[in-house]
Amino acid sequence: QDKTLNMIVIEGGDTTAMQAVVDAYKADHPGIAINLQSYPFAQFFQVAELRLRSADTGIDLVYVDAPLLASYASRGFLSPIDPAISTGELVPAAVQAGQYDGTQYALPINNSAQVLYFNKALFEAAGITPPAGLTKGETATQAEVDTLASSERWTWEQVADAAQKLTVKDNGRTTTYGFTVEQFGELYQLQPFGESLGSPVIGPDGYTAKGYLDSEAWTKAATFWSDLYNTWAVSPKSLGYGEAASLFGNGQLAMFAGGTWNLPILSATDIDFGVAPYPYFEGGSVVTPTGSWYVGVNAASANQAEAMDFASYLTTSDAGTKAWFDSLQQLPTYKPLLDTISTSADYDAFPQNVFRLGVYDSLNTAVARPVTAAYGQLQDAFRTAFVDIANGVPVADALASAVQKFESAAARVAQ
Amino acid sequence: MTARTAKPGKVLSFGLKHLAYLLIAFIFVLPLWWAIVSSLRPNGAIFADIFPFTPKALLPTPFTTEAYTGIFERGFGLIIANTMLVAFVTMIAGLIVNGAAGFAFAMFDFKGKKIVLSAIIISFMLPFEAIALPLYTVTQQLGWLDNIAALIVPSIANGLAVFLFYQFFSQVPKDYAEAARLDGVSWLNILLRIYVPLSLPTCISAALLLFIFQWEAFLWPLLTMPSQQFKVIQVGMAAFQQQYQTIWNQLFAVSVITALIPIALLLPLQRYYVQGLAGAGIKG
Amino acid sequence: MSRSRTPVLLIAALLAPAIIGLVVFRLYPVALAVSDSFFNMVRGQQVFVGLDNYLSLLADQTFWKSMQVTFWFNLLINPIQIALALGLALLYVQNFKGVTLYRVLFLIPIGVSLPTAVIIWRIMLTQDGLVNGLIGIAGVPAQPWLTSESLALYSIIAIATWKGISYWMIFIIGGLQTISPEIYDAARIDGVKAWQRLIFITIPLLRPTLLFVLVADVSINFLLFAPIFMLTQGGPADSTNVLMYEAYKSGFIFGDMGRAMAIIVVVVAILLVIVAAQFRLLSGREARS
Amino acid sequence: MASLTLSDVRKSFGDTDIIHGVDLAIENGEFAVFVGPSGCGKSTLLRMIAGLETVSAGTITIGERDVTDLDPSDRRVAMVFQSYALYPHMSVRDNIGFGLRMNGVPRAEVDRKVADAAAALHLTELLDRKPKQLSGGQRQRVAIGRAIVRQPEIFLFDEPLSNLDAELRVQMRLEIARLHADLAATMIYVTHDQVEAMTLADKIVVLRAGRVEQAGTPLSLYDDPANLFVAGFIGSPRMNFLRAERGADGQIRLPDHGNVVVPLAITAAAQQGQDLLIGVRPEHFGPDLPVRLSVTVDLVEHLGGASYAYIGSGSAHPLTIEMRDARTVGRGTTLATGFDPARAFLFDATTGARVR
Amino acid sequence: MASLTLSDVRKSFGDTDIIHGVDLAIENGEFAVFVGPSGCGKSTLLRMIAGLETVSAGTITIGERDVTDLDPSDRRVAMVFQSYALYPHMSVRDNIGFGLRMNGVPRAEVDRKVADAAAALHLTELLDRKPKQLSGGQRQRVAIGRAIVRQPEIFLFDEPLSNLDAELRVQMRLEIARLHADLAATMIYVTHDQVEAMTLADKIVVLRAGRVEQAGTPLSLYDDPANLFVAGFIGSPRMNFLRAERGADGQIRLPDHGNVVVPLAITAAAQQGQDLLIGVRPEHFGPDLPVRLSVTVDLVEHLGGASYAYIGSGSAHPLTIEMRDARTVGRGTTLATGFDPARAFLFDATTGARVR
Ligand SMILES: Nc1ncnc2c1ncn2[C@@H]1O[C@H](COP(=O)(O)OP(=O)(O)OP(=O)(O)O)[C@@H](O)[C@H]1O
Ligand SMILES: Nc1ncnc2c1ncn2[C@@H]1O[C@H](COP(=O)(O)OP(=O)(O)OP(=O)(O)O)[C@@H](O)[C@H]1O
Ligand SMILES: [Mg+2]
Ligand SMILES: [Mg+2]
Repeated sequence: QDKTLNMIVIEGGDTTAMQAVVDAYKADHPGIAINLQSYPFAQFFQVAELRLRSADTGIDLVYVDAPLLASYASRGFLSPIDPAISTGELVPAAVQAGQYDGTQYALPINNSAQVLYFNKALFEAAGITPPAGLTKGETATQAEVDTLASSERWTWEQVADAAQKLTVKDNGRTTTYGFTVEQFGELYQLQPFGESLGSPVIGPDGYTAKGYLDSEAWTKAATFWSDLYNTWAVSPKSLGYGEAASLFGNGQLAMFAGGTWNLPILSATDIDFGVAPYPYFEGGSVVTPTGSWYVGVNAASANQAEAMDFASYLTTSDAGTKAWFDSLQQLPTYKPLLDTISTSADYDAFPQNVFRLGVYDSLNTAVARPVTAAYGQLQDAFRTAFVDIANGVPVADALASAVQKFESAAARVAQ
Repeated sequence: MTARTAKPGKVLSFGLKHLAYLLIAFIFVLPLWWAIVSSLRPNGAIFADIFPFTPKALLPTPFTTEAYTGIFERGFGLIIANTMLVAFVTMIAGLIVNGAAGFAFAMFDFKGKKIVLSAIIISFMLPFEAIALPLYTVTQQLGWLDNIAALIVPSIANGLAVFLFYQFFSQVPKDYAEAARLDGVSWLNILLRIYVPLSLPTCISAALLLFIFQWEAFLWPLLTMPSQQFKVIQVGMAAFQQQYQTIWNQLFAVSVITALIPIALLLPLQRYYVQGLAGAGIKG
Repeated sequence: MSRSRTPVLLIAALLAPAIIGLVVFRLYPVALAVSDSFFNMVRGQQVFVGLDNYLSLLADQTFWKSMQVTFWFNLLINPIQIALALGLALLYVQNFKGVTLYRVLFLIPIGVSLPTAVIIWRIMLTQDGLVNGLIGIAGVPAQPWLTSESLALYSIIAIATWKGISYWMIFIIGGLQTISPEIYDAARIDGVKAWQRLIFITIPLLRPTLLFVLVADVSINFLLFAPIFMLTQGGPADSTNVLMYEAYKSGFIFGDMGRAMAIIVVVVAILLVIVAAQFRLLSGREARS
Repeated sequence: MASLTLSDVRKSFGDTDIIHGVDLAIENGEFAVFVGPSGCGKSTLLRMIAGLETVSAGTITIGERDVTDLDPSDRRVAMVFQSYALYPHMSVRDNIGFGLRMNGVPRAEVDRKVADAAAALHLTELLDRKPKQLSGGQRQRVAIGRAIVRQPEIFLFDEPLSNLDAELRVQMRLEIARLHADLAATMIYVTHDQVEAMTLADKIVVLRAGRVEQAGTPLSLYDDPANLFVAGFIGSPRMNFLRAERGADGQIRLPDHGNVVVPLAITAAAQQGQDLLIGVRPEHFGPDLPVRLSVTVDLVEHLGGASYAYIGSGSAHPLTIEMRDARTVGRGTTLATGFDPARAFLFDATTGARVR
Repeated sequence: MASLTLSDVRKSFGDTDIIHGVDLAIENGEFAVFVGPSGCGKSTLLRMIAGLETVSAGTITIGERDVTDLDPSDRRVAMVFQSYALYPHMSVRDNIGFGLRMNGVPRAEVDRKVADAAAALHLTELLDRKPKQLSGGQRQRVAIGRAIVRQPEIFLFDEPLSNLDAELRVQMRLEIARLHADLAATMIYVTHDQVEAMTLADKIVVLRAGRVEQAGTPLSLYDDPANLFVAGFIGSPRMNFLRAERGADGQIRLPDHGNVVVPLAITAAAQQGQDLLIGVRPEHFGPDLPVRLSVTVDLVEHLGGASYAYIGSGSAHPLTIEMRDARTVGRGTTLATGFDPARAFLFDATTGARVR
């Protein structure tokens, strides 16, 4: 019998890619129609929250951001994933991030990787050597990329040093910024700062921040962050989403740490840029951001089996993952596909070879975001603290306040 | 206050007056001007002259109308038409429903009037976010999801508009209604043919209130139109701010169009604001 | 008309659509929402907790800090908006050559939607943005409009005011029409100066209109948080964290509807007290000859 | 056209009684004028007849129909408001035809009736104007036109001319008189204006504090007022009242005027020491009349033909004396004048009752 | 108190000339009354004197000061508006004292002046009321009080009594006269009311279409109008105009009245066939007067003392005749009446000029 499944997804490229998967799926499953309900990124979470909370049967499949999984699962919004679905071919860290309380609630669709973009011309103009990285016109095998990532990775100290030299001021106004991060103050982007220095953001129980977020490691990381804005003044304050890439594309920004998703946009500009691995702190360990989108099944859905089947197709089948990857060009979690990236000659050239950097990081240095039902609270407290720090609030105050806020809010979830 | 014709000595104050008006107008216009300029630039060049600011930021260089062609290729024409439909239907239905209620409150004394009126006034002091979820459930139960009824019907009754009509209908001299009563005119016609024409500025204000409410509606259409077949402007605009990048010039192009439409609709009505009718039929 | 023989059916018919609409789409949902404030979500289960959510607010530092911000914000923004809207309305109704153009320009912010206005102003207010560029021409150093604890709230007030006053102006113009010009003539002959005419004549006579604008504006501003959400997310250092945003965060970001609704109930209760006071002060002894 | 009967009609606003039982019969085709001091309930009574106010007690009958509880629109009455209450946004044509159109009268017929009414009221030229483009008198005529077209059984006028200037008032007064003659309709008219009351009325109804003091033809009220109140109220300038005493000899004297004797024949029982007032109208003073007075003029107003001398202004019993061709009289003139006792009225100063 | 001089004062609104060069001198302490048909520019002229309208050309001098371009507040004039323009939200006390307080007069002094003015105008009891709690006459007095306290050099009144009923109008007229006598202030008063103009004015200024037609004392205008317009305008009821012809014999005859001869001595050159009008005031008709007419009465109004007979209503030259004690006259009565040629005026029917 004919069935229609509804899936909420994010508007834009993700919807296009999902549509490609849906089209492929439909060819094999004529009885099932899948209807995508897309929402703008900025409102997706709010709408999803409202609709899931109202036990809306109009949603079968849910596009889930990794860190929200625990929150959704803990409130019973998602059905446990059918154990019959094999996750053996997926990157284990990604599979794990789909679990809450030992149960699998969602399957990873793709992964993310962060890199350091740099403007070669600006480095040249400033007379400094850019970091080792992948650049236009050069090719790189997976082995070469592995070497680059394991031994030629810049430290944040090097970044700061270069950024100061790259920053150009005219009449007290900055005309060229040395460095910025793409996601200003976001946990996803900055988590490696503290973790590189040895401390996770919160404790393993998911509700304790004291001793973690205000640890020495995080204090040092936050001080570095503060210096970027307040001491060295190499970074622009309060950039919105996408504005770092715009600045970089205008040649007004020498370096920024951002996702691989910026490649198509930046390749379309005439900036001559290179891509280096995500930096780490000197003396610390190499840690990179990871984690992206998952698919889950709405617990209120009347079409559990069909929804599970599509989720499985999307994440664990050759055809499904390929359709997704071909359309969106995001780092996969499906190992056969990762192998293709590593080995296929299609990925030798820049900027395709940047994915190989992602492959290395996702297998070696990636640290998933903390799993906690209070992730929203954590993210908010964290962002508030780091934005405040950038705006000049003393590091210790900001961190202490973040700890207090997170713990009191998390306590309400933990009770 | 009477208009005074300019005398030589008054040229200075005349100039000062224009200067003051210009300054205020400048503050009002600047953001929109900047949006217009930005909408006429290629997406990549939006921030070119802004960080740091140079006067060139206020000129559309390099110039392109690609944003405008772009938004219409994306089907923004339809989205604007959708929004107009929703806004106009809400406006007209809202004028009728709220006008009738305001009229009843202004015209009659009845038991419980104060309480009902207070409840209505209170109803607009409720944050929409607080009721979004239960309201969504109500809409769902009515089976209105993905139906434009969900966009329109809940927004028709508006406590603010009732209050507005009540305030102004109360100021219309009672004599008109009494004269019409003696003439055997029905209450409906008294409302439509006497009170409404006499309170035109108020009706326009109320229409504007209802129109703008829908014109700016965002969260609600987003929730109740899950299949996104029928999009309204604010929802369509949000799509320009994507996960990984923002299409600035198109965003501004749409902003400019959405800003100019209500103003264009309001312009011909401006004259009702500077010529009052009140009391013109009374006394010698 | 004071008639005991009130046409009950007619009144019912006139009121029914509005009342049904408001009950079904406002009051009933709000009752449901308020009931949320007596529950908490624990391990996926709604648990009745009575007044716990309210009681825990009492000891909640964030809540009290946010309450302060809310009051300060409203204490500033409402008088400012109404004063400026009134001023603008007075400019609007002046009659001189060329005023029509200005009148059109005064209407512009009405059309610019709030999200758009916020986006534009955020970009204009950045450290190296247009506003700092302009004041730089005047020799004023660049200001961290939205990123400093001392300025952020005022910048938000400025943006909301820019967006709001044209709208309120429209209502005030309607009220100005009802004042007889002869009263101004009388005052001019009496030697009453322009500002005195404004304070002692225009404002008292605008009372019914001002009541409407004040009640509507205060309600809207008390519940306003969209620009804060889009611009500062309550920061820096909670300096813009109004109660509605705190509630929004609790409810939509943290999924803690119990706390969110408890806060909103408190906000609406405060708002009702304020509005009731305004009614008491401004209506009743309505003066009109 | 129909008669109107009020039987013990009462009205209270909340606890305040405004109309205390009015009984009144107005004949078919009669022109009744309500006069009385401000706040005495004239408008309230009129509005009760129109149905704009409810009746607290009593009945109102129009022709044979008891209309006490009828809706205004069903009473077949028309009212002209003091404020005119013309619809400011409608042209004169629409103002006049509005009621008809709203009652479903066909367009063509409305047009015809409006044209007729406009012709009768000399409004034809003005049909396309808005009220604010009209002068006061023209507005007044439009208000009347609006009443006429409906061919009501009773016309109600609430001080229709009070906002007009003197010249126009005279004109409009004549037009209303002509209208009454032409339509032969029952009309009830509220006014403060003596001249209007005297010239228009078939019957004047004098009200005081919600009660009828006297009702009758204008000249009967002028010539034979029932009491001090009516005497003072009817006639303009108002009647002069001179303090009078009845001496031990039964003679009536004016203590303020040298105790001059007023030879009046009174049938009422003598009460010595009773405070009396003698009423004499300003126009009934003249030289060479039996009761002679000598007064000093405070102020004179010369209107050209007539002149008014004011005497004892500010005192409890001032006098106003009308004179013809008396240009020479001025402030300070000592005037020898007098009145005819046959034209004087005697009142009890305490109760206000006429003493005959 | 000061004199006022207007020299060739003109006013245009846009392209429309409203006042076409008015020259006028009003003496210190004089009471000047502006009369004229509606729209002739009376209010405009008054407002120009007050400074509420700008002057397009010419100069206005108060005392020795040229005030043409001065702000209203600096002219030391006070104005009473037809609508009173009381501040509706202020008590009587505040209404009267507002101007003083706004000009920095100390509280105590304001209170004293307000109390004085209130006492003079019998407003003391009402000081705490709001305007809408006052009757028309009381509002009027408050408006006057507001003018008085400022001790202006010139008082301006724009139809101050036109919203009052007849009785009150008489009262207030007397109060204004008294006020003028007490203050000896220069006053300019606009009215439509004949009686007000005649009784209050030291000087009446008759305006027509923005020009002064004649200015002079009330009785000089009444007795000796310069032209047809002034003759028709001054006096109430208005003067009757009878069609007249000068025959070949130089005699003036009334063709509408059996060619009766009117023996008038005219010095003006004889123009045969010239269309003439003879003006006779209603109050100057009477039996037994030299020129005898026999007319049929259309309508009579009996006011008690006086009666007015209307003759030939609707014709080009209707007559109004005032009668005393003429109760017997009614519609259709044939009236033998007449007038004294010494009291008649002769006008050129075409130009309106007086023919002497
Ligand atoms: N709606 C009302 N509520 C309470 N009292 C009222 C109302 N209408 C009129 N009155 C009172 O009833 C009395 C009579 O009022 P009404 O208007 O009939 O007087 P009036 O004779 O027409 O006076 P005027 O000559 O001033 O028009 C007044 O004392 C008035 O205050
Ligand atoms: N502000 C104005 N703009 C244009 N025309 C005006 C203005 N004010 C007055 N007028 C015109 O000037 C003429 C004289 O007006 P004004 O008010 O002085 O007449 P008035 O003699 O006072 O008449 P009324 O007796 O009716 O009060 C009228 O024709 C009027 O239409
Ligand atoms: Mg009345
Ligand atoms: Mg005038």
